[in-house]
Amino acid sequence: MADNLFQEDSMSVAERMAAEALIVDVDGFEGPLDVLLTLSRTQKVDLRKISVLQLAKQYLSFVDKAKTLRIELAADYLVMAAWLAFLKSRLLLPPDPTEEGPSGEELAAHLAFQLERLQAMRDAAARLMARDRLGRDFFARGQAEDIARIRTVTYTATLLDLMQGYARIRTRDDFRPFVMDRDSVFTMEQALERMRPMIGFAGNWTDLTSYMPEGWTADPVRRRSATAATFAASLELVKEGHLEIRQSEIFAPIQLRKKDRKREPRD
Amino acid sequence: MSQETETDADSLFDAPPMGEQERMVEAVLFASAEPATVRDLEARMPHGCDAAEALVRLRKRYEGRGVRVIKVGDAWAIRTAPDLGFLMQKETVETRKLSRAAIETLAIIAYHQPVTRAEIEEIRGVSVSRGTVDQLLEMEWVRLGRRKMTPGRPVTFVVTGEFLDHFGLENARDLPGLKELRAAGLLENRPPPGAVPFGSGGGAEEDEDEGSIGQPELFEE
Amino acid sequence: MSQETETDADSLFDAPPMGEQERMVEAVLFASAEPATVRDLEARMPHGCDAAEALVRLRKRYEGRGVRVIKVGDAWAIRTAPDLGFLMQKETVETRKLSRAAIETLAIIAYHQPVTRAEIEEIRGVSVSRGTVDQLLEMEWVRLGRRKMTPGRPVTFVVTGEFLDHFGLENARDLPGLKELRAAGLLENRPPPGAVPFGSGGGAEEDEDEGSIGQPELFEE
Repeated sequence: MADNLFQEDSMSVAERMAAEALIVDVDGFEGPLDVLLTLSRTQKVDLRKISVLQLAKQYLSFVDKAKTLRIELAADYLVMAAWLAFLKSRLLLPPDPTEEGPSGEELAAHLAFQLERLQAMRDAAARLMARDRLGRDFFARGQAEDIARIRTVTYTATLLDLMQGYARIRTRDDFRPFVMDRDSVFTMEQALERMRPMIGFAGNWTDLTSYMPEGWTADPVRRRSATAATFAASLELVKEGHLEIRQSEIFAPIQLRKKDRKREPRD
Repeated sequence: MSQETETDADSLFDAPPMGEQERMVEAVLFASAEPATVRDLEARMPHGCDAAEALVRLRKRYEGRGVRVIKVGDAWAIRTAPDLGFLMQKETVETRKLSRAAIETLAIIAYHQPVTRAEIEEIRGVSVSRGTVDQLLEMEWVRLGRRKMTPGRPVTFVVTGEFLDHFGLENARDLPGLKELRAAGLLENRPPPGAVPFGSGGGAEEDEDEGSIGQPELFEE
Repeated sequence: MSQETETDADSLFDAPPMGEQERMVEAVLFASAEPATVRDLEARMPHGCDAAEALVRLRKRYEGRGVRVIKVGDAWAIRTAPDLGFLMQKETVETRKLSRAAIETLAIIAYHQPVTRAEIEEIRGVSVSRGTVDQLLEMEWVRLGRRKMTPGRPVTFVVTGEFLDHFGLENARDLPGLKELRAAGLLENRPPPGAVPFGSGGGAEEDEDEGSIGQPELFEE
């Protein structure tokens, strides 16, 4: 690796061009390892003999250029850049005996291994795809004769199935109300929750019905439940001193108004 | 044998040897989804091939084998030898669980017979599909009873001797009533105590011996 | 050659002569587009048949012909000879074009199987999109293998019989260049020394060598 120390700024014009082409085409890369692999080709050596230091420099300049061109790089490209910067410093500085962890050479060797392995997988993929393939180079039977399946189905059930089935039907009514009717019940809690934020604006007498929740007024069952809950909630709010309530006569509309504390101080 | 026919003056290359032509015909007949005519074959093969001759040879080669080259109309195909047809069939007896709808319908018929379709629907709370009843009829677990003496004189359903056989019952009266089902833990889906809001509460008790109320009518015919 | 195996004392009849068994295997393989296992074959053939032996003979018989008997994983199929592919343009099915990511992922799964998603990502140095693996699963070239016995018990991916069939491989050990790659240490899952360069590699430590250990597991399930 020592001879790589002096290669800074020694990129040929062709290499610079290649690096620039990389920038323009950053979308086409399958991640930082892919960029590194592409960059490594400029070294024109066996991947086993690659100069990781030089590669790190190339990558860092790639990232710098992307930055100056304001190309958004995905986070993993930047993580790789940070790691390579770290690796570069490890490779350049004399090893510090007090420092823990792997040496720069070990890290570089691993990166070289990763690149070589990725390249090997690419080559393997290419060889695989170039094989004779079913449906392209060789063929299966065109007129497959289906196996006639002579299937006799017999159905079965046990006495227990039968009894459980019957039990299921006969007990269904017992608990239907719990499941079925809940969605037509509007609770006082729900009504309270709905009314509390609204009453602050009720300076004038307003009809109770205007506090009814949406979607609860068409179906009579739901309307009944919602009306009762809204009415109960109104009484609760009156009790708490937030509302005033009035009804001019029997069956007349019930009206609500915010209780004005200045006008009518609480007792 | 004249695989090097030079009758066609245009042919720049010799046709492949007959052995090759035979291989080609074999591969095409194998892979194509439809029987192929001599013309189809020659259209695919290199110029100057004699598919008819190759077919004659191929046919001979397959004589007595597991598959044969046969003529279908004016086209050719490879087909299983007729004596091996038995290999292409697979007999399976499949045992399936009766569907939930069928079990419920069957249970209602057993407990309430003779019962009309309308009654079954009322008890199940959903309509009973034709297929469900047909299936039970076909299995011979259920048959038609006599018509009910109510308006429209609807048909009724009752269970059969085969049904009793299958379930090991001497007669439908042996079916356990609701009380027993509950004692056996088959009715554990009870509502939590004290939480029967809308009137239906008493229903369970009343229902209890409905099964047996229906029973005396069994097999009256 | 023991066509009359009488090891099975229950067998009332002798198995058919080997020539007949060969015909039967031939008929069944011809009839089906899918590979059939020895077990499939024997399930269809009369009791006491030795489909494995019949297959060996049949394979030999078809050597050099237009169609061949080939082994696909633990199953057998008849396929046209690859040199005759040019005759079949009509049958060619346009296979969906796989993305570069999908092709690489497929190769990594094939060569490193059983392999986890984290390992694939470690090798490619980039995260594997869901769609890529889904596509391979959907094509049935890849399936889930058993979970790895490492923390989190991650699922693994392995290639399928359809994959072998498609690429004309007898088994996954026949992948091109597999031996060389293994000898060069390129199928190892070497843990990065000390620090992990890019986040995803978390599992790498425990997974060491699993790629090569895993190979014998192929298609066991």
